Order: sequence, then structure tokens, then C-alpha cells
Amino acid sequence: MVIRTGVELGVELCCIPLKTPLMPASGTLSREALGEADGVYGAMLPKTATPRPRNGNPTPRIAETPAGMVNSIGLQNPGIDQFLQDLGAFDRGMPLFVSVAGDTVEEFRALCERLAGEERVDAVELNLSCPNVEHGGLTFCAGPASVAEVVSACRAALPDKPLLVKLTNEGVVGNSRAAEEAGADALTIINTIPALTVDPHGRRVLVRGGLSGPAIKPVALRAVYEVCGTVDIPVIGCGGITRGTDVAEFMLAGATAVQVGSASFVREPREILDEFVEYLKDANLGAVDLIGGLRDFSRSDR
Amino acid sequence: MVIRTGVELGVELCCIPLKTPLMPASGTLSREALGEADGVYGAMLPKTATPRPRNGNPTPRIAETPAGMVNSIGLQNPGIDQFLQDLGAFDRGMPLFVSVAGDTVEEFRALCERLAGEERVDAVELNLSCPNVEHGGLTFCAGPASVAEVVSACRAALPDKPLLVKLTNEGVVGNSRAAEEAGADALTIINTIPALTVDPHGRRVLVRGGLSGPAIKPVALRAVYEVCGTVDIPVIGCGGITRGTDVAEFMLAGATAVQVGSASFVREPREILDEFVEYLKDANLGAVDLIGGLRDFSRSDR
Amino acid sequence: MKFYNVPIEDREEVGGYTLLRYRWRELPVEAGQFVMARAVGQPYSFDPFLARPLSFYDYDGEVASLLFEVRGNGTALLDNATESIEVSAPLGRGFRIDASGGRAALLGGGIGVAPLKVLGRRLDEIGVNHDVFLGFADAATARISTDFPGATVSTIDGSVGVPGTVLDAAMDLEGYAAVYACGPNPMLAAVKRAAGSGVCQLSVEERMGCGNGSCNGCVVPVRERGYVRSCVEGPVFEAEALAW
Amino acid sequence: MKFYNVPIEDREEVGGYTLLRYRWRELPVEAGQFVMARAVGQPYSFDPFLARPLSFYDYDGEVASLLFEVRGNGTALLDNATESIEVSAPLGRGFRIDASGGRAALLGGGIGVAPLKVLGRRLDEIGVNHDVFLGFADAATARISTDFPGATVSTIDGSVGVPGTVLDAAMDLEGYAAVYACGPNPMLAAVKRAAGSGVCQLSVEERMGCGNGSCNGCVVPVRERGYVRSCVEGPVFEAEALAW
Ligand SMILES: Cc1cc2nc3c(=O)[nH]c(=O)nc-3n(C[C@H](O)[C@H](O)[C@H](O)COP(=O)(O)OP(=O)(O)OC[C@H]3O[C@@H](n4cnc5c(N)ncnc54)[C@H](O)[C@@H]3O)c2cc1C
Ligand SMILES: Cc1cc2nc3c(=O)[nH]c(=O)nc-3n(C[C@H](O)[C@H](O)[C@H](O)COP(=O)(O)OP(=O)(O)OC[C@H]3O[C@@H](n4cnc5c(N)ncnc54)[C@H](O)[C@@H]3O)c2cc1C
Ligand SMILES: Cc1cc2nc3c(=O)[nH]c(=O)nc-3n(C[C@H](O)[C@H](O)[C@H](O)COP(=O)(O)O)c2cc1C
Ligand SMILES: Cc1cc2nc3c(=O)[nH]c(=O)nc-3n(C[C@H](O)[C@H](O)[C@H](O)COP(=O)(O)O)c2cc1C
Ligand code: FES
Ligand code: FES
Repeated sequence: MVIRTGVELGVELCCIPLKTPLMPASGTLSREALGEADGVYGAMLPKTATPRPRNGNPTPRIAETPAGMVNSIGLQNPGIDQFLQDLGAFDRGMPLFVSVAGDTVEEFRALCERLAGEERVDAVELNLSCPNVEHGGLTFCAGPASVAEVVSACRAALPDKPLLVKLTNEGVVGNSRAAEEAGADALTIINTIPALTVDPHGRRVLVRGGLSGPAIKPVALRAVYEVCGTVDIPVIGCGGITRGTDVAEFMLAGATAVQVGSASFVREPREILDEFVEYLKDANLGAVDLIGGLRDFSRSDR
Repeated sequence: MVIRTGVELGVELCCIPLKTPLMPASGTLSREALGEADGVYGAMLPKTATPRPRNGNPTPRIAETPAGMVNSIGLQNPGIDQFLQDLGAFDRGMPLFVSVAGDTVEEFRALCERLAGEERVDAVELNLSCPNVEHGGLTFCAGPASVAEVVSACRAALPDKPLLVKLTNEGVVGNSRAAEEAGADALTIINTIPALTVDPHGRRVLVRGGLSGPAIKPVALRAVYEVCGTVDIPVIGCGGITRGTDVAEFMLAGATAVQVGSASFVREPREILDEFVEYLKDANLGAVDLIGGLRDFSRSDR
Repeated sequence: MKFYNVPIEDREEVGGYTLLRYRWRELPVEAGQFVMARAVGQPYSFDPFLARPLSFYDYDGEVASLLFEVRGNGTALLDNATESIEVSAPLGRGFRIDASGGRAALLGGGIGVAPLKVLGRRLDEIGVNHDVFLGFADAATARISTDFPGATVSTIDGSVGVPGTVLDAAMDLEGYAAVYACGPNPMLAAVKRAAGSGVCQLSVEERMGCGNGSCNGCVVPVRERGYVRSCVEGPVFEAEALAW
Repeated sequence: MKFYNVPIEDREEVGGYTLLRYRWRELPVEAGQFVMARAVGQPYSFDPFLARPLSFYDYDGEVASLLFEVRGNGTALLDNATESIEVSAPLGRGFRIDASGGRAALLGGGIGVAPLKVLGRRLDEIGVNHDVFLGFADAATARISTDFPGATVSTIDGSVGVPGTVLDAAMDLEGYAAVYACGPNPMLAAVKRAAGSGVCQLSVEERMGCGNGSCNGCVVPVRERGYVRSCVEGPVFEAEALAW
């Protein structure tokens, strides 16, 4: 893969050089669509794998909302064994990150232990937005203590690979600090925001799940900005990134790289990269120059 | 004011009969635009008043985002004295609710004490989304303990009027429970969601403030739904309500009434009411029939 | 997902439906395949956010056509498009045509008629005889059946053809070597029960987020395999594979 | 806020700007007032969410016109509108015309020319003599000045008229009984300094959320009164009132 644009697109994340700061958000790029990634993304990141196969939730699993969508897929995946057997398809000549989730701290730990010995895997992302069955179904993101516990366990099990921790918006600043202290190498911010859609005519819940897409961009951008002002580890921005200027906005707010999720359902990721390249050309900057490069810091909040 | 539609629009909130379940969201209907309220809203609710006049933040105070806007007005208001002198303009022959905010628990308490004796005021809404200067600038919504403290103090100071408590999305379920236990009569859910907009070309923060509008509707709806499953006091839904079916969706999710905010900048509230009336006619239902009237309760979250 | 901006050749109202033709030469089209389609945002719009799955109604190697019913916002915008629309490449697995020669029955319920036109064309090309049965709500929607000469038509309100559903018209499905059907899920379940031991393929309809397998939104339950994505493994399934 | 769907009478490109006329008889228009305007969402669209403030360029009692520069999404959509647009009623406080009789100077910088046409018309109606000074970036944008016979034109690139800013053309503002100006804030500040002791009114430009005083988004700092909303107390302010 050669990306020739006359613009410096490369960034480094946890000592891993990425040819571009873009990568897919977990759960939004399937094997069938991998062609879209070549020459566009700087790293590959398949859908979250769990210890055992998961069938996921019944339909409807998705609903549209203004400038966004709500999904409740229920982490459908074939389980880590099958996942690793199929992983070859995701080797596209770029760093390969793997997202995992468990129902308990021990499951998270065991997943990391398993991946520690996997040569093909360059980094592991913990998806902490799933329910912790030992804590009454609150997610692993429920608070700093919960985050610290799972991250420490995973850190110990994965001594030699970068450990990325993906957080939800709620409590993100405190949770980020906890993750950093527990040994995370980078943070992915943010996962979907809890949301609900209702069918007013059928008077039924349509989908109770997570909101993604352009609607959440300003919320994700705020989270990235606040977290980057708090922690010293790199942040991967995620949430509503749809155009080249969105990539720039997240990097200006402090992100080292970004993930593209729902937008890849409605555009080619290549178009986003092309727009980002145009932006950099106009600004006469390289990608790394953007990181945390806002000229001012804002006045107090309302 | 007579609203004749052949449809039962009235609801009761804390023993106050409202001719329609719609009211303005605090801070989004000015004196100059009050004509839009007549025959549409069931209650009046002016912008939050603080103990002393507040000049607010410098511009830019607003930025547009996909299906929404971010504002950072900074609670500009003339202070409670001037506010009460001008209150006559807001007497439009419907129940009058007053929103207040202070920098400390004592300021909140004193505002409630002051309003306790105001005959024109039918209920008080506490805007808890503002920074608590005694707690390092975390908002009064920062957690159940903080909510309980300010609500108890206000409850004691306002024994004879309904006390509404307006909460942000973060931690809304726990904070709602705390507000109920501390004596709140109703909850307003939700205020804007912390957000940021960046000008990518100027490489500057544009507005750091709160996100509102259709973008946040699914998040607000989820909050209302979860809270209504948790507390026994009535909930006023707020966040992105823009069409008649949005009103229905919030009421189906459990809200007794709703507030219209940003949408009133881009539509006439009357159109929303008209659409809601059409909806009720088609469904052959009255407004009260909708409250909590979802036919199912949803499967587990993702 | 890549979208192509395609100029509209023409647009016609046929009864309750819109028939929209656009020039298409990029990639071949299988009967039963679909596109993700949307109106052109000018400049790029996020409202609605997602594109809409629509079956190929017909394709002659030059011009593709879509037949659709306006239901909500997305189809309304498509219906208002005047110059061009945006479509994905052809997606999904279409009908696996049984070329062994036996007579085939094609059943369409309402807008489920959509994929049958191009399917009939393919069957004609390879010389498979077939009967077409189309069920509609009323005379207005039934008007599209004039585009299917020889088809047996039924209407729920009895205003045209056989009164009742498409299965009241297609009484003896067991006699066919192959049955191909598209329509609402309850109709498909009934076709499955009524079909004999031959080939029976059903085109299902689930909400779609992406259309290319990425979101896992569009699943249907399949025997012994749990949920599979209808946008890549379908939308056409062997009836016996479906766990309903 | 109430929006009226108004049919477009005609639309013309004048240099870098778009001149759009629509029929308007609902309410009178003051020089310096503005509307919130947007393209018609079909069906109702949330992208972009807010309408855009645009000054009245002209109004003859029957037909109102807007003159605008395409900057971003909202103005691009307005520029693409073919049949109708949506506008609010006339908003804000316009110029408080000094009818005492002294000569007036009208200054426009770039698209700040917009409110001066109807202002000139009003001054003509009440018989106030006035000179018009218009500054532009280049010859393209300067083309609108042909709609202001007798105006003194300047361009930054020197291609038309006086090279430099509008203040290089309007050298002696102190001699006028009244000065009315619209343009970017730095220009308005310069006009304020250059004007004499007579009337000086400036039309300011702030981002607007609502246009009717409800959002407190559009404030400007005013002497001794802090921030006031430019959509209801402005957009035209007495220069001396502004705290800049
Ligand atoms: C493979 C496939 C082929 C199809 N072919 C055709 C066709 O040829 N002609 C035709 O008229 N219709 C077809 N449909 C149905 C069509 O996709 C829906 O009618 C359309 O998406 C509704 O969109 P809307 O904006 O009008 O409705 P809205 O109700 O506004 O849509 C809201 C959301 O729900 C989804 N949605 C709503 N109803 C359906 C539905 N029944 N199926 C799938 N998604 C839905 C939309 O995609 C959108 O995300 C097909 C569906 C599938 C899955
Ligand atoms: C009272 C008033 C009268 C005006 N009259 C005219 C006129 O007659 N002709 C004309 O061409 N322009 C006029 N403007 C400026 C015009 O409103 C902006 O150019 C326009 O809003 C930009 O919108 P956009 O979608 O093209 O740009 P975008 O940059 O996409 O807009 C994004 C957001 O920023 C706001 N915004 C961006 N720039 C400005 C600006 N300079 N002023 C106010 N809001 C801004 C928009 O309203 C929108 O909310 C006027 C502004 C005001 C306040
Ligand atoms: C259909 C869908 C499936 C998703 N699946 C996962 C997943 O398996 N693991 C995960 O960590 N995040 C998952 N996410 C969240 C995304 O990775 C991303 O954090 C979120 O969608 C916000 O980004 P976006 O607005 O760009 O989509 C999923 C999102 C969507 C829309
Ligand atoms: C411009 C603006 C000003 C606001 N001012 C206040 C305020 O003074 N007090 C308050 O409690 N909420 C305030 N809000 C929040 C709204 O009342 C409401 O909770 C929020 O906007 C979500 O509703 P919406 O999406 O319908 O706008 C303000 C919102 C906006 C957009
Ligand atoms: S529509 Fe996304 S996987 Fe099928
Ligand atoms: S634009 Fe909302 S107060 Fe002026």
C-alpha cells in the first residue's frame, strides 16, 4: 500500500507508525467491505470479539435519527476462536488492532492473555461499553474504579502490546484518568451514546441502543478535548467523523488518530481521506502538526 | 385562552392543570416572541434567573451542528430583582413556572425562599446544570449527593409550591432518584449535552457549550424512559422536540409534559401542537392516554 | 460504501408506485439484487442519514430501473429527485435460478413485485417457462401488473382480478419446479408453507444500515446458524434455510 | 419563529453575489431590517438546522429582494432554490432615518452593500440628499455597484474605482449630517472613528440562532448596558452606543 499525496499523512500511535490517522471504528467495517480500507486507513480494527459466539439481539437492530442512527446489534460475533481463525482476511498490510469484550474482568483478562501471544495482532482495544455481569449489568465504564480494575488486569495479561481502552461519553474524564493510571497506552473516545427510538404510531420501542453518526460529533469532540487536557497518553477520536474537516477538528482537539464508524455506511472512507488531504494542503500542514493545535483555549463553560 | 380541537389535550402536572402538555424550555422564548405561546403552551417558563445580573459569555455564543446547535450563552439575565419586576410580561393566562440557578446551595435556597412568597409564580424549576463554585466548578448535577443537598435546601425553602428539578443527561437516573428522595415534585429531563465545536480553518474553538436540537432527541428520550422506570414523580421531557410525533414519543416514554427549546427557533410552536393534535386524532386518544403508554418494554441493551 | 451519482433517464408514476430509470453500466445486475439509494444532498446532507435498500426492477444492460412506494422521508426524497440520484453498486445475493427446466412460479405481494420483472427477463433468456402471480391491495397499486403480460392478478379489495391475496390466485404451488417470491414476511411464510418440495426462494425485507455487511443490522434467523446478514447472504434465501 | 413559504420571483447573479426576489405583502419593511431565510426542506429537513439572517436589499411594497454571498451550506442551499424559499417576517430595528435634512453618507463594505439600496430609496422618498460609497474586494463583486447610480466605488485590488477601502473613497465623513454604514466589524469601527459629531448608525453582523430575541446568541457590547441582542435592539445601532 502506497499513499502518495504530497502531504505528510503519517502519525505514530504507541510507537506504531500509521500511514494515515484514519482507521475503522470497531463493528462498522465487515470483511466484505475491506476493499474500502486499502490505501485509506492507517490501521485495521475488526468488530469486537467475545470469549464465546454471540447471536446478538433480535431485529429491529437499527433505527434512523436526525443526522444519526441508533443500533442495538448486541455484539453479534463468532467468538474469539473463530475470530482468530478468520483473522487472515483482515491482514491488509497495515497494523492490525483487535477489539475485545467480556462479561467479567476475568474474561477480559483471559482475552488479553490469549492475544498476548498472537503475532498478527499489533494492539488490543478493550470495549468497555458492555455490561459487567458481576456488577448488576452496569457497564465496565460505570466509574473509575471499575475501569481501573479491568484495565489493570488486562495490562498484566498483555505486557508487550499496546493496550487501547475505549470509553463511553458518560464520566469520560474520570474514567480516562483511571485507565491511564491502570496502564492503558491509549484511549479511544467515544463509543455510542445510550439512546432510544420510539415508533409513535405503533406505540412501541423501536430500538434501545447506542447513538452514532454526525449527531454526536460535537459531544465526542468535547470529550476528546477535555480528556486530552487531562491525560498524557494518546487519544483516538471517534464519533460522527464524516468529512475531512471532522478528522482535522478531532486532531486539533488533541486526537492522534481517528476512527470512522457510521459514516462508512453512507460514504466511501476514501472520500474522507481525500478531503482531509485537501485540508492539509490548503493549510500547508502535515497530519501530526494538527494534534492539539488549537490556537486558543476556550473561555469558561456555560 | 381557549384551545378547541375536539381532542383532549389537557394534562395535570403536580396538581396544576395544563391546557396542553407543551411549554417552552427555559432560555428559548423571549419576551418579544411571547405571541407564539398563546393558545399553544400549557405553561410559561422564562429564562433562568440568577441572584445577581449576569452579562454572559462573549460571542460567538452559538454554532450550528448536524441537526442541532451548541450554545454558550453563559446564563445572561438581569438578575432576580429585575426579573421579578418584568415578570408581568410573562403572565399569559397560563400557569407560570420560574427557572432559577445559583452559584451555591445557599443561593439556590435563597432564590426559592424569595419565590415562595410570589403569588404569580406557580412552580419553580431548579436549573442544576450550572457550576457549583463550592465544588471546584463541577455542576450541581455532578452526582446524587450534590443533587440531594441542593434539592433538600430548596424544598425546605419552598414548602408550598411545586419544585421541579432540571437535570443533565450524565448520571440522570441516579440523580433523579436523589432529587425525588430530597423532595422534588417533578423532574425536567434533559438540559443540553456538553459539546464542542471547532473551526477547522481558523484552528480555533468556536463554541464550548451545550448541544440541543433534534440531534439529542434519542438521548433525551432514553433518559426520560429510564427515569420514568425509576421514579414515581412526573417527568417533563425535553431535548430535540421538533414535531408533533416527538411530543407523542416523549409522552409514550413516560413524560407527563414536554418542553420545546431550539425547535422554536426554526418553527412555530403552534405547528408542533397542530401535528400533535393530528396524531392524537388519528390514534383516537387524549394526551393523558399516552403517558407511559408504550405497548412493550424493550429487550436488553447492547 | 461507495455511491454513484447517476442521471435519471425518466420517472413515471404507475398506480401507487414510482418507476425511476437510470443509466447503469458499471457492474452486472443479478435478478433479486438491490441497491442502496438516496436523493442527492446538495451540498452533502445528513437528513436522512442512511440510504434505502431498493430492488432492481429491471435492467437491460444499459438502463436500470427501480420501482418503489413512497413510505417515509427517504423514499419521498427519491420521488422528488429530478436530475440524478445516488446509488450503490448492485448488492446482495439474488435468485439462484433453477435452470433444470421445470416450470417456475413468480409471486409478488404489493411492492414485492419489484424484483420479479428482471427475474422474468432472466428466465425468458434461458428459456424457463413461468407463471406470474401478483397480489395488490387495490386497483391503483395493481396498475403495475400491466407491465407483466399474462400475470394472474389478485386484489384484497376485489376490485381487480381474483379477490384475496396472491395465494388465493396461485392455488397450486406444489406443481411448480421452482417458486420465487417477494413480499411482506407473512406472505413469504405462507408461500413457504404452500410450496412443494422443489426450489423455493424468498426475498426478505429487513431494515438496513449499510447494505454491505458492515453493520449487522439486517439479520434474519437461519436454521442452525443463528442470525445472518440479509444484505450479503440474502436478500434472497432458500425458504428451507429460514428459521421462520 | 414563524416562516412563510414565499415564491421566488426571479434570481440573478450579479458579480459574486446572488440577487433573489420574492413576493412579500404581509408586513412593512424598514431599511436595515433583515429576515431569517432558508431553503425549503422537502420534506422538512434539519440540515442545516438554523435559518440565516439576510438584510433586505430592496422592497417596493410588492417584491422584496435579498442580495447575498454564498459562504457556506445555508447560503449555498438558498442559492440553489428554484421555486420558493422560507423567510421570517421582517426583523430587528433598522436605520432611524435622520429627516432633519442634512446630507447623508451611505457606506457599504462588500456584501454590506445589502441594506443600502432600500435605505437610499427611503431617503429619496423623504427628500434627503445622500452620497453612496461602496468598497469591494475586486471587480467581480463591484459589479453590484451598477445598481447604485452615482455611487463612488473602491476596490482593494484597485481594478475598479478608487484603490483601497471604502474609507479611502469616503474621505471626508465629518462633513455629513448623517452617516449610515454596513460591512465587516473592522470597517464599522473605522467608520465610527472617521464620522463627525452627527448621526452615525452602523449595521452589525453577529451569528444568529433565532432572530427574534429568544436565544441571546447575537449579542453586541453596548456602553453601560453590557451585552444586548442585535436581532431585536439592532442590527442597526447608534455608533456611540456600541462599546467598540
Ligand atoms: C432488500 C430490500 C429490497 C427492497 N426493495 C424495495 C423496492 O424495490 N421497492 C420498495 O418500494 N421498497 C423496497 N424495500 C423496502 C424499502 O427499503 C423501504 O420501504 C424504505 O427503506 C422505506 O424508507 P422511507 O424513508 O420511505 O421510510 P421511513 O419509515 O422514513 O424509513 C425509516 C428507516 O426505516 C427503514 N425502513 C423502513 N421501512 C423499511 C422496510 N420495510 N424495509 C427496510 N427498511 C425499512 C429505512 O431504511 C430507514 O432507515 C426493500 C427493502 C429491502 C430490505
Ligand atoms: C443582521 C444580518 C444581516 C445580514 N445580511 C446579509 C446579507 O444581506 N447578505 C449576505 O450575504 N450576508 C448577510 N449576513 C451574513 C449572513 O448571515 C452569513 O453570511 C450567513 O449566515 C452564512 O451562512 P452560511 O450557511 O453560508 O455559512 P456557514 O459558515 O455554513 O454558517 C454556519 C453558521 O454560522 C453562521 N454564520 C456564519 N457566518 C456568519 C456571519 N458572517 N454572520 C452571521 N452568521 C454567520 C450561520 O448563520 C450559521 O449558523 C447578515 C448577517 C446578519 C447578522
Ligand atoms: C452498527 C454498529 C456496530 C458497532 N459495533 C461496535 C462493536 O462491536 N464494538 C465497539 O467497540 N463499538 C461498536 N460500535 C461503535 C463504533 O465503533 C463507534 O464507537 C460509534 O459508532 C461512534 O462512531 P461513529 O459516530 O463514527 O459511528 C458500533 C457502532 C455501530 C453503528
Ligand atoms: C440558546 C439556549 C439557551 C438556553 N438557556 C437555558 C437556561 O437559561 N436555563 C435552562 O435551564 N436551560 C437553558 N437551555 C436549555 C434548554 O432549556 C433545553 O433544556 C435544551 O435546549 C434541550 O432542549 P431542545 O433540544 O429542545 O433545545 C438553553 C438552550 C438554548 C439552545
Ligand atoms: S445492512 Fe448492514 S449488515 Fe446488512
Ligand atoms: S438571534 Fe437569538 S437572540 Fe438574537
